[in-house]
Amino acid sequence: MSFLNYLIGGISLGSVYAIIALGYTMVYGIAKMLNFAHGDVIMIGAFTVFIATTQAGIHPLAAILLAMVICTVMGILIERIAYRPLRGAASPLAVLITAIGVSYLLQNLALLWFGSNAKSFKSVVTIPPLRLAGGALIISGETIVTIIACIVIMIGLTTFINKTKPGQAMLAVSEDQGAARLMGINVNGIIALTFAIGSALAAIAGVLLCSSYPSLDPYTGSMPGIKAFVAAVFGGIGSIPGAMIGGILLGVIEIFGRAYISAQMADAIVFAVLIVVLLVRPTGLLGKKIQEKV
Amino acid sequence: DTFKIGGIGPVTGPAAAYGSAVKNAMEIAAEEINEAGGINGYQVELNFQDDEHDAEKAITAYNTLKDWGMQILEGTVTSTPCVAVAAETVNDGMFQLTPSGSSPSCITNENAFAVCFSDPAQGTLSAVYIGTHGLAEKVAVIYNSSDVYSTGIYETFMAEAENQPFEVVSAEAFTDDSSTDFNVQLTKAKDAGADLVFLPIYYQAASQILTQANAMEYAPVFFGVDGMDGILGVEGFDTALAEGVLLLTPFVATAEDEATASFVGKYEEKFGETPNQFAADAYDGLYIIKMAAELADVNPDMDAAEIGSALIEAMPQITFDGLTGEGTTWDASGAPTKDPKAMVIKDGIYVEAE
Amino acid sequence: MFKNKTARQNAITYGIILAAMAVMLPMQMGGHLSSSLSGLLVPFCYYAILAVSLNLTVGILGELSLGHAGFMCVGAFTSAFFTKFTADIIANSYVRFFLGLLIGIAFSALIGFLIGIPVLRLKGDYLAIVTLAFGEIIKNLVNVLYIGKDSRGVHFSMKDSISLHLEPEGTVIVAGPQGITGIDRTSSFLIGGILLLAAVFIVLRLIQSRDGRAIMSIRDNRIAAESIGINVTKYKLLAFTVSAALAGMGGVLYAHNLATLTATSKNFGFNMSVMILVYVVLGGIGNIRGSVIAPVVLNLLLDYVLRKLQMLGSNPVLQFMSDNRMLIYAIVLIVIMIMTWSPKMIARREALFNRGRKEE
Amino acid sequence: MPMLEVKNLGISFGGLRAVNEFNLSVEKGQLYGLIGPNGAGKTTVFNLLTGVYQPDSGVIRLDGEDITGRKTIDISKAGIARTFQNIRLFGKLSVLDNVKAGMHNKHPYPPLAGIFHTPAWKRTEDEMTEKALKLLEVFDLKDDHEYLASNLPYGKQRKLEIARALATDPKLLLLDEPAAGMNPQETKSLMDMIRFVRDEFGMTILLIEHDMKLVSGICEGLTVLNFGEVLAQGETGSVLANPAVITAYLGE
Amino acid sequence: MAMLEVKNLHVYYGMIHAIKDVSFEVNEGEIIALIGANGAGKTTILHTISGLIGARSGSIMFEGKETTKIPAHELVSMGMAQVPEGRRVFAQMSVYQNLRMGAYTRKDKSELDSTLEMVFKRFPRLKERLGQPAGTLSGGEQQMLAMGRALMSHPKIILMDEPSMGLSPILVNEIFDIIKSVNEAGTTVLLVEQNARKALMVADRAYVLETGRIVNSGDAKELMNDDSIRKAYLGE
Ligand SMILES: Nc1ncnc2c1ncn2[C@@H]1O[C@H](COP(=O)(O)OP(=O)(O)OP(=O)(O)O)[C@@H](O)[C@H]1O
Ligand SMILES: Nc1ncnc2c1ncn2[C@@H]1O[C@H](COP(=O)(O)OP(=O)(O)OP(=O)(O)O)[C@@H](O)[C@H]1O
Ligand SMILES: [Mg+2]
Ligand SMILES: [Mg+2]
Repeated sequence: MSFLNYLIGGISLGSVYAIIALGYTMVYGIAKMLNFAHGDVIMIGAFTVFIATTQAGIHPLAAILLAMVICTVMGILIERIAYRPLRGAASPLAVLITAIGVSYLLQNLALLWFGSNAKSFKSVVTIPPLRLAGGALIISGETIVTIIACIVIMIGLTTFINKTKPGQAMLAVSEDQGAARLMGINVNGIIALTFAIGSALAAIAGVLLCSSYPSLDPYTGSMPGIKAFVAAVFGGIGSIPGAMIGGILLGVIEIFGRAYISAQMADAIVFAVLIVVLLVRPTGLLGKKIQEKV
Repeated sequence: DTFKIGGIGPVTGPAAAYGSAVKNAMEIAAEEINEAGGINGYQVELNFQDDEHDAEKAITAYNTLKDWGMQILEGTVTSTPCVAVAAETVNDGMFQLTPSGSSPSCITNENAFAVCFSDPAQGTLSAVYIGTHGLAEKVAVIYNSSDVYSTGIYETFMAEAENQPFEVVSAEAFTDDSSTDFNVQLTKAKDAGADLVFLPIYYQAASQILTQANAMEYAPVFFGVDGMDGILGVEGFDTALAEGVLLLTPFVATAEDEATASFVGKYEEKFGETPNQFAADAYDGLYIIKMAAELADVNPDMDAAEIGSALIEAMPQITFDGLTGEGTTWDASGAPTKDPKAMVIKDGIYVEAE
Repeated sequence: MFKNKTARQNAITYGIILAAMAVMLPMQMGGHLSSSLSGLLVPFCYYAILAVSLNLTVGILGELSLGHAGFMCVGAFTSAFFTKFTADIIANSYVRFFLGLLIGIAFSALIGFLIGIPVLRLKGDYLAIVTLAFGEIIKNLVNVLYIGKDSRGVHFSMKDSISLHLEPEGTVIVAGPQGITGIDRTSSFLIGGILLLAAVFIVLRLIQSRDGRAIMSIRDNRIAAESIGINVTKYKLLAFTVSAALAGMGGVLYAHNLATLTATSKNFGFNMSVMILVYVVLGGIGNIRGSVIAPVVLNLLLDYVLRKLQMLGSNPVLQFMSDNRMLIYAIVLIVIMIMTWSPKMIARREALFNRGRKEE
Repeated sequence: MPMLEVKNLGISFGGLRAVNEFNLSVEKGQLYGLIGPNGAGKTTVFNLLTGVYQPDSGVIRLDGEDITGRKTIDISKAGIARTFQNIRLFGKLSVLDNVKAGMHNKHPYPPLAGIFHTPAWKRTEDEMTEKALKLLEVFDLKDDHEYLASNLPYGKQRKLEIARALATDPKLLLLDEPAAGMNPQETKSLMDMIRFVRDEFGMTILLIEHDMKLVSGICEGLTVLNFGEVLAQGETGSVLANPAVITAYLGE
Repeated sequence: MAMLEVKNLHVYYGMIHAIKDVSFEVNEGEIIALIGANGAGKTTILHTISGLIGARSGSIMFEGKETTKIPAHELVSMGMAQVPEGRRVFAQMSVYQNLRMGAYTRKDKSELDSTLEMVFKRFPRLKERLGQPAGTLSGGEQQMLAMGRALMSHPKIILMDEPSMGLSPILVNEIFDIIKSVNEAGTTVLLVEQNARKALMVADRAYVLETGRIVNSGDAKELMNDDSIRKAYLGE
């Protein structure tokens, strides 16, 4: 029974990683940049909902919409101000470092605005938990919602990219921005759209993260952000189903590692598994193997 | 002339909550002291430097304060930086009073004193309290293995537990990097039949544990230490979850004595938050410095080392009544002697447990 | 005076370090430096060493590593363990330090080599994430490591210090998250400067040798490098190992500059790795001199200038800036990156520069 | 004994048989051409010869030595050097260093010699520089030796690739469309250089080219590939006159 | 009025003055060849026209509109397409997806299929390889794809940068036939070529570029008979 409990716990944790990883991998796959500030956008989204519900008394669902709007606008602004000027820079590391700067900026702005004390986030999920085996196994409402949200987002994103023109344009932009422009694609617009979607997803991720794990402070997003990045790579960079599978596996491995090997070394175990997986499959679980033609 | 008193602690980074509390409380205390005529007739000037909870930055902060002319140090807030800074203050003869650095190595030097209990003391006291009050037969421990404070208490708790009539049925760690999900630790405690869970950790993580235990319908007695204080002040926290939580702490913000009420009132007014135990320690700290300084009759014209040696001599002679304990005394080791109070949370407030 | 441009450029780099030492050392000894500046001199050295060593991986080998602090951690802990362990065996603290230095370098090189074997088979971002993973694993392992010694010998545990079962008079040397305390504070600006010179020397000479050429050719085009018979694995490993060894050297200096050594994400984790990367990119990818200067400038800004602002008077703006150092730092970082790397900014600068010159 | 002997070489990509039953024999010192329609498998043959791809079947012998299935670096050591259809220079290295990189295996010194600048280092580096400059002179690149390779115009980049390949001191040189992107005038001077390299170094050269002027101008033998199979083989003139070759490749 | 008019164009790469005071024009329905040695600046001119790089000074008018400030992607909807040097196909997308990207700005969805058929008729090989990732095509196949992709946008003017590079002789002939037929079907062509002879043969007029300057221009057939041209560019 405890095994099943751990499994459920792992899937709960993993689904949160997965939902963050989806936004991460989206931006990562298209704009070809590691947006280290993604985790912090998540934090801002969660704070928006927190403040809207506790201080302004707004209905949680309306608050989520508000958070999505705010995060989307913020994502677009960040892209416009901090990342776009570095498009075409001599090294891709330039924008990576800028993203780190943006991450610090968001953390410290949050510190300034919201203070350093952790807040306790009230779950927005009202669905009752699912009881199995006479109450010995409980799947929380948050987990159910997160998993459903993950699946919906995954299917939505996949369909969007494969079936719509902007989606196809995203693929083209991810391969060769110059050639994409010659096709008449507004590269800046497409990348801004990518950030907009990624940030809106970050808002949702933030709400679900904090609904499951209610402690909220200016640094709430950074560790889950890194873990989600790991999950995205685990599943194969740029692969949307990969992000979801990677996230859930990461959660399950983390919980199992903690339960059966050593709680102190749970992170080491997660990272060790990641390394082994990448050595066997150098482009992640679902990553495309890119053949360089000689 | 003014006394230049420095403070060091994290006001940015993940440990910022602790440093900010100390910084804020020191400001309140300094204002009060200055309004009441200062120390030995001299006003107090504060300067608080951020150390990001990092030993290296703490040294930089300390050096900056030295350049500023610091004469007395109230700091640092967290243990690891405190140990690093202690190695500097001892060379300079600087008087150092840490409000909350609870690892014994913080105060090994003769010039260093602490306001708070040391970790070993808390661990032992907790085990004794649980044992003598017969609170539980089976005890589980959840501690933060990447935190000096938490492991320090955990280790002495485990050592003392051997002499107590309860059994530790599970002892599970977590780390700063994985401090969101406590499913495993709680499941193990539950499966082992623990009727009390000892939480030698800070209140943020504790609030997560309480929420998650509630979600898995596990309701043992939770027993915390001074780091647990503050849990009722967490904005948005459903205090009903903390009902029945026991903690050993010298300070609770809801205590009804006049000094606490006045401090909490001022703090809430000025910073919009309920002060936690760190704040209380820091507030007391400045008054402890004042008391020692008055006994030693130091003045700002003396240099840091002179003031330091005078204060070191004065410290074992004072008896201090403050927010965090009455009749507190210090021996030459630098550790305070005071009685922690066992508190229990009832109807959303702390009441003294019998 | 110099045979070619490179030789002159290198001489300038050494010259900067030597000049800094020549100015600062006498001032420090004479007590003419403020405590804060004096306290920053050794950090300048180890950050520069770390940046130079990471530049070997990032700029010369052309692979992104996000776990560089892990090697620093290995060097710091092995050497501090050694110097503390032998405190009552070897009397002279400088001898201890020197031996500790060798041990720290050797261990970090060894770990770098072992990690390099699997890691370097990967490419690009996958490589970056695996280095990140290794860095975190190293940090995590150090945090659960307990080592103590008593009359019966040395004891290890991966759980807690109780499990060491030491005799009452035994001492815990490495205490998990509490790390090592009571370390010799042997590091000085003189030692730091010498080690920095050594690091710069090794990296510059390596770059200009046949091996460096091989490493850089792999960076520029792996397939072509193979086609002319360059053993890609071997040279990647060489660069990675040397880089790790030098990072370990920085770690040794770090460990012996503070009385206490713990492994947190701030000093040996992801955050530190990223910080070093910031130095490398700001100083210029592949630019060794930049890697020496950038950390000095940034630390000076962050830990000196901004901290001093509030002492200048009770101006609320200055007060705000000094209270929010990290906020200012973040903005400065973003602005500098855009100013120095944005193609538009570069073009604008060049246009400005061109205007002054006559049309060809 | 031929310098290069290939028997029944073949490889498939998924369902596509890119090269099939390929046979070739090039004598020492010969200047030999490999031509054929786009996608016929010419570059794939080069990739098989240099170990970039492993053949499904067949044998490759260089100067009598069986090198089938060896890794790229071992084949380089055995004596095959190549250029690439899409140029692959070491862009951030100087022109001189590109060539010196090519000499990597022929002029070793111990790793520490480079750090401590021992006499062995000095001697070897000077030797390399001298040889490299001589090579660059052949390709009119001596004056550019300090430039970064990526800053060279296209045509010079192609020549530099050849120089770098020669620097490995190979027995057999493979050139993949050396004249692509050059105008007729430039192609002409390239032809002279290729001929010079063959005569001066006694090099065996196998080249792929679509420029018929170059092919008919310098190749002594030709193999025509079509859909991965040999369509015609033999002396240049007769191959080019072969009607099958004309319909499949040359057109009227 | 010319369809495309370039006036006093100056382009820099950092400190390098790559295009120096270049002026020329392309009239509707013409094929204009731009010839010149390696590094003369031909690609630079095409990229400046299509908006991929910015001009320091000078003007470019397309159908009477100043375009130097118009972003590249809008020029495509205005009817300009480019076959870029080095093909630049989307390597991981299939041949079909590449072709669809070519029609990105097309509003008339109904006629896409007929355009696609037209492309397949010209390049049957593309139809065979519809699902193959473009990156694994042979050089020549990629060139066909790049050409087909540009045609998918149904442009008014098409800029071609060395379309015959790396093609077999038979395909070179075909490509020039295709250029002619594309032109006859109503598309204006600006052609950059190393294969100067073939280029001059299909072109109406030509401009000769040397180190960033136009040094000669005129009727293509006349230029072909010019001795200096024959010597410098035709290799005679
Ligand atoms: N890695 C690969 N995966 C799949 N198909 C490949 C791969 N490499 C080559 N091919 C296919 O093999 C065939 C031969 O390609 P190759 O590059 O050898 O042609 P080529 O004769 O050099 O043509 P060109 O003259 O156009 O360069 C082509 O159809 C190509 O699509
Ligand atoms: N990105 C760049 N940065 C710096 N210089 C460049 C850049 N691109 C081209 N150049 C330089 O500008 C000049 C013109 O180059 P361009 O590519 O336009 O020539 P081209 O006529 O197309 O030559 P080719 O026939 O080789 O394609 C050359 O001297 C080239 O070295
Ligand atoms: Mg080919
Ligand atoms: Mg060109």
